[in-house]
Amino acid sequence: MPEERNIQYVEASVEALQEEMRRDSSIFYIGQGIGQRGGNFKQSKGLWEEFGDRRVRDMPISELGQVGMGVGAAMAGARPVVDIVFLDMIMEAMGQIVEQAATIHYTSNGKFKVPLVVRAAMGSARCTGPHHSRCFYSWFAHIPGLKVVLPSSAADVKGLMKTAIRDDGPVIFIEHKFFYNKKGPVPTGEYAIPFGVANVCRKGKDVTILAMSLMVWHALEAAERLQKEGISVEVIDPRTIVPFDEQTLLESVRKTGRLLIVDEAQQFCGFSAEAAAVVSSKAFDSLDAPVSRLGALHTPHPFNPVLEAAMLPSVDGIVAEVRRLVAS
Amino acid sequence: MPEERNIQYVEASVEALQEEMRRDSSIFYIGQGIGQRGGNFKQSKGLWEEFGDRRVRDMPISELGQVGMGVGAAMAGARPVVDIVFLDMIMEAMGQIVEQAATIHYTSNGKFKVPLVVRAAMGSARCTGPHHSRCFYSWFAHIPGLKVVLPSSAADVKGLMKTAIRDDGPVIFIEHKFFYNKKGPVPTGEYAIPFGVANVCRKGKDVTILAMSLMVWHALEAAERLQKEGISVEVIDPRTIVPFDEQTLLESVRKTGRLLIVDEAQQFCGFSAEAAAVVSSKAFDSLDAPVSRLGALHTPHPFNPVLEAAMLPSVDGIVAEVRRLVAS
Amino acid sequence: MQRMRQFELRIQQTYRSGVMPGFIHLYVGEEAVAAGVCAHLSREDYVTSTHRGHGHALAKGVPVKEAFAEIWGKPTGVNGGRGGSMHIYDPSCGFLGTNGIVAAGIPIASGAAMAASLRGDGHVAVSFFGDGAVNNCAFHEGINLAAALMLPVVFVCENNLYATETPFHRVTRNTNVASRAAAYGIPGIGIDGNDVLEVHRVAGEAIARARAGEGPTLIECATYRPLGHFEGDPGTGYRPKEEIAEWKLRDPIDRLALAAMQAGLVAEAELRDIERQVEREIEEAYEFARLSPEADAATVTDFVYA
Amino acid sequence: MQRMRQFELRIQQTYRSGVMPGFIHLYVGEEAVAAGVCAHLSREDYVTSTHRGHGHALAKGVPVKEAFAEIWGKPTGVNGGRGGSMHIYDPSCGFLGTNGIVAAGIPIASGAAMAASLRGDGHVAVSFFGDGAVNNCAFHEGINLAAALMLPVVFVCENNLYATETPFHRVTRNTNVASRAAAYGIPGIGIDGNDVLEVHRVAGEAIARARAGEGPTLIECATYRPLGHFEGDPGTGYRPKEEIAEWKLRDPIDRLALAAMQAGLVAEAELRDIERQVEREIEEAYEFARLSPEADAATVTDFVYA
Ligand SMILES: Cc1ncc(C[n+]2csc(CCOP(=O)(O)OP(=O)(O)O)c2C)c(N)n1
Ligand SMILES: Cc1ncc(C[n+]2csc(CCOP(=O)(O)OP(=O)(O)O)c2C)c(N)n1
Ligand SMILES: [Mg+2]
Ligand SMILES: [Mg+2]
Repeated sequence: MPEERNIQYVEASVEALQEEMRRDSSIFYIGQGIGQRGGNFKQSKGLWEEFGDRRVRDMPISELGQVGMGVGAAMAGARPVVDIVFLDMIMEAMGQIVEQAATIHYTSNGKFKVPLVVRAAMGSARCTGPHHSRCFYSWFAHIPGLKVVLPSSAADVKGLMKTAIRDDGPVIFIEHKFFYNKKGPVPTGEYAIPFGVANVCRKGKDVTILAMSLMVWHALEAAERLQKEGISVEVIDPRTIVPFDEQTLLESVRKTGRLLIVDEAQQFCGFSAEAAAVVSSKAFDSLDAPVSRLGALHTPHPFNPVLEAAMLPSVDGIVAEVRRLVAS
Repeated sequence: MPEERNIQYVEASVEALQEEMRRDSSIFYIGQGIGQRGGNFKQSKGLWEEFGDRRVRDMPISELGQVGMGVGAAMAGARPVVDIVFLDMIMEAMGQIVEQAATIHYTSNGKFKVPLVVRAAMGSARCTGPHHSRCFYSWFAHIPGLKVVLPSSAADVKGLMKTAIRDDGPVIFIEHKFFYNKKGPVPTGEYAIPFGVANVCRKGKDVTILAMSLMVWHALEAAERLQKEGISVEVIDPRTIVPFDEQTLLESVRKTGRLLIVDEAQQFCGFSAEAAAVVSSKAFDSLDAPVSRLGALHTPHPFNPVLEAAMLPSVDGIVAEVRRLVAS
Repeated sequence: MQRMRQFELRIQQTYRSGVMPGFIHLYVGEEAVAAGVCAHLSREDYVTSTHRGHGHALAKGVPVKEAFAEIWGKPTGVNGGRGGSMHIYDPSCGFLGTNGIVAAGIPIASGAAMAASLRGDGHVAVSFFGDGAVNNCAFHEGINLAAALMLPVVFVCENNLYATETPFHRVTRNTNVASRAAAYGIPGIGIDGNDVLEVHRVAGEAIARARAGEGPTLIECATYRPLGHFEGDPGTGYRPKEEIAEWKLRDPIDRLALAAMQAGLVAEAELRDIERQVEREIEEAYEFARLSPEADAATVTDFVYA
Repeated sequence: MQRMRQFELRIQQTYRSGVMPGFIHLYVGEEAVAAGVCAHLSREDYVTSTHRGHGHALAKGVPVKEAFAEIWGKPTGVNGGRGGSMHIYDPSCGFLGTNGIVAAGIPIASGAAMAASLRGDGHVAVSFFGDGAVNNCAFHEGINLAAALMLPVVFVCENNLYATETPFHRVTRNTNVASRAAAYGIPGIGIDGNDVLEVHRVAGEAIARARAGEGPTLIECATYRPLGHFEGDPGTGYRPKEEIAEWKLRDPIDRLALAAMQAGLVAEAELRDIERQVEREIEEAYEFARLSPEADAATVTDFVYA
């Protein structure tokens, strides 16, 4: 085992940026409040002090412009990291992300590369409400050309951020704002985590749970509780949904025969549908029960805490759904 | 049978707009080139002449502004129709569509309604290339609060457009640019087609094909060819994917035991995944073979016609896939 | 202004006690803008607002109790507590919403003005937004559209010099917002946003022009946010102490009170009376919100589709 | 200019013969802008372009043969025929693409300029766009950002009075594009875009300023599109015949030729020589494209992820 420290998720992300920026002077970082302020979530703390205004630059409230600049800079040989802070605001920049960043490598016949990282935080955290909580990562996954990263631990955020920055194509890097100040073990030395390799967070034999980001934690907590009832749950975190590690998931389901997908996003036309479709088709003969999905209710995020809790997948909800699945 | 005429798909759409605008003076229509020009695809022909500049107004290239105006006007008691012309350009307006149009009814606790129709044409037509061909309707379906219409015939476009305009919420109305000048029978009298009612376009017993928009035509052509081989295909067009008529599809699959979903969009995290997930789960015991999906390849739209043809689902491809499905 | 001020100080107090969910942005110190502008508007006129919108909501007529309860996330709130601070909507007074998305209200106001102009009913729309909105897409497209169509709308920029912690001059080379009106061929006027009388006069002219069909105006109100960006931000790390202190001296309520007393229009006792009256009103609103029941989880799926 | 002109007339002819897929927008009549600006650029400088971008591509150095083949969708095209007219990219000459999305190239140019400025290599970016882009989001944010960061970029508006069939004055109250530079605190200059010498002079100054670290400039070139918006649009339904006729008299190539001859700098025969030389070059490009093999369907999934 390599040496580890217990640090915050957000600190791990800053380490990744710092180490990469030291290594490669073509990397720069732009976003609202990521300069002197050190980031709304402290997600750039200390970077401005070290790298200065030229490489760590506060932006006006111009998400489209920021991403557009990222595309141009990437085409011109730099490696920009563009911070959107709240994922919701990326809506303003969808055209630049989809039509330009995602497409230019293909359309130019491989002549241009667009090594751009777009970073943002998603998810609900203490009633962030309808405009600051959305989790629409499936949108990016639907678009050819974008890689989509959903780290769920401090160690993963560091290792995956490094891979994102070194990737030669556009990467949508989505953290969960609820995590940022949570702590977790992070290796001391240099490491990067490859894309497309799922993490089997917990081994089990009765049911497989596929979960992303914050939902991994919920799933692990539910698995712990279910263990006491004698139900053995395997928890898989895909870490990146593009590329998607189908194999690890299929192997698990072939073993357990049952799959629950837990997704903080709405189910309809989302990643939970894709994973369910893939497993239902490719593990057709191994399934002992229909694949089950637990997503957010199909509503916007209500502000009221009671409604918000009712809208989102919960540990209780996961436990109940696994029980039902095992009984069926 | 009501009386019918054979008119163009695009003429049918104009009739719907014209009749509704005559009926209700709160309807207005804005978009680029939909005024005096009569629309890039003739999709507003004659409306400017009849209703004048105040109700049919050319816009600058400001998709975000157009949709934002639509939201405000709808909140203030009008019934705007906003034409984006090429669906691709709606990317510029995603924030207004998702955060405002789709969300305000919910967040205001039902106090505001946003009766807004956003109209656009999707799909490939003779090498329209990467920026003028996309079919990302699944994005809208993923977002709570938006209804999503994909008419596939001249009669449907008229009847569904009327329903869209009369709907009290935001509706994303997506035509296919390849159709616009195709002709089809359209009833003479007044009629509207309700949302959420699938159309069983062809009855069959061996395999069900679910297809949307242009793919309905491909599916029907394939079905015709397969009939000659003795394979009986049922073709279902959902017409609206939100609301989605699950029931009609499930009944069909319970009968045929086999389902192929044909989708002009990419499969990953799209509507084809949702439909496959729903059927795999709810018709678990009726399926004789895994649900099969045939979508666009996971690439941007290449301009070159050979590559473009290779990227999109074709009649040949459907025929081959149905054969495989029936044999399995 | 007293109502806005006391309302927000009570909200602040309640929030600090830890019972309120979410995050809130206070308008304290900028009240002269909302007060001076909204004085010209009827219930049928429209307003779009921002993340810092409590003041706009009250000035436009959202009932105090229901606003308090909304910010607290209570089911008795004007939107059942589903919206909270950044999502306050009230059709009964033409209030088209506070907004979590910077600048998003600008084209929405143009649209409301378009609806009014189509009906020809003489109503206008006003859009409030911060300096942070000025470099955003929606500012550009929303204003240009309103100008091109000569819509009855007034754009009111509350330039408080910062967007979160970012000074305006760091993110643009033209910090004169009023001058940007020229880009759209409409009048632009820069005024002292902490002088309610000046705001009232200039907004009155712009709104009258709009009602008369003479098109939009852009008004830049120079103002300041003496508190932090949101409750929890001390607001001091990125601004010189002197700057904050200086602006506190220009408090719009104190200034109006002083001017009115000096002009002999009002006695100090009368002002105290008003204050106390408002105090009671706010206290009632607080109690109303506090005593409201919790939301019913079963309603969570209501109103997704109209 | 001759190269651009003859190239496009040959493209037009080929397109009309029905063998070319897609749709194309011709730059005929506006060549002075690309020629005058790009004369100042090295292969290491950057250009972003538009849907009407053949001229920009050639002027920036995309090889004629590969450009012709690309527009024809041939695998020998500069992008293997995957892009076509609106998606021509060439890193070997800093050509960041024609673009199917109006105004999208503007912030991309700012970004390229940022990369250059970070390296401190003295290179600049130029963004070409139409009057139709001016009222769009990306114009506003892209230019403001470049100005705020003082980036080495020049924004060149080709104001040909129409966006598709919509006259510029119908969609804005300020048709003076150069004047909009003031909104961003940068210089704005309006010039005759059909006078290549004027374009050359003014662009030279702006590019020199950019290289010297003095920030961006906005240049508005008054020009005209004598042909239709796209091949197939006669271009006459929405414009007065006199307007078209008048602008044809101001053809940039004829004007330069006449001026050069009058100044005694060139003889008519020499001009004919150039024309014929270009004709041969274009004919070769045509033949090159025509004789290219068809694309291989198996390559369709190449280059999705880098
Ligand atoms: C489109 C968008 N981008 C970013 C944010 C995050 N954000 C919320 S408030 C704010 C600053 C707004 O500044 P300004 O408009 O000047 O208003 P002020 O807070 O000063 O009143 C930012 C960046 C947002 N809400 N919307
Ligand atoms: C964002 C966006 N909206 C709409 C279109 C459709 N469109 C293509 S070209 C064009 C007109 C462009 O006019 P202008 O910028 O003046 O360039 P010109 O054609 O006159 O050279 C429009 C509306 C588009 N390509 N992109
Ligand atoms: Mg501000
Ligand atoms: Mg033009």
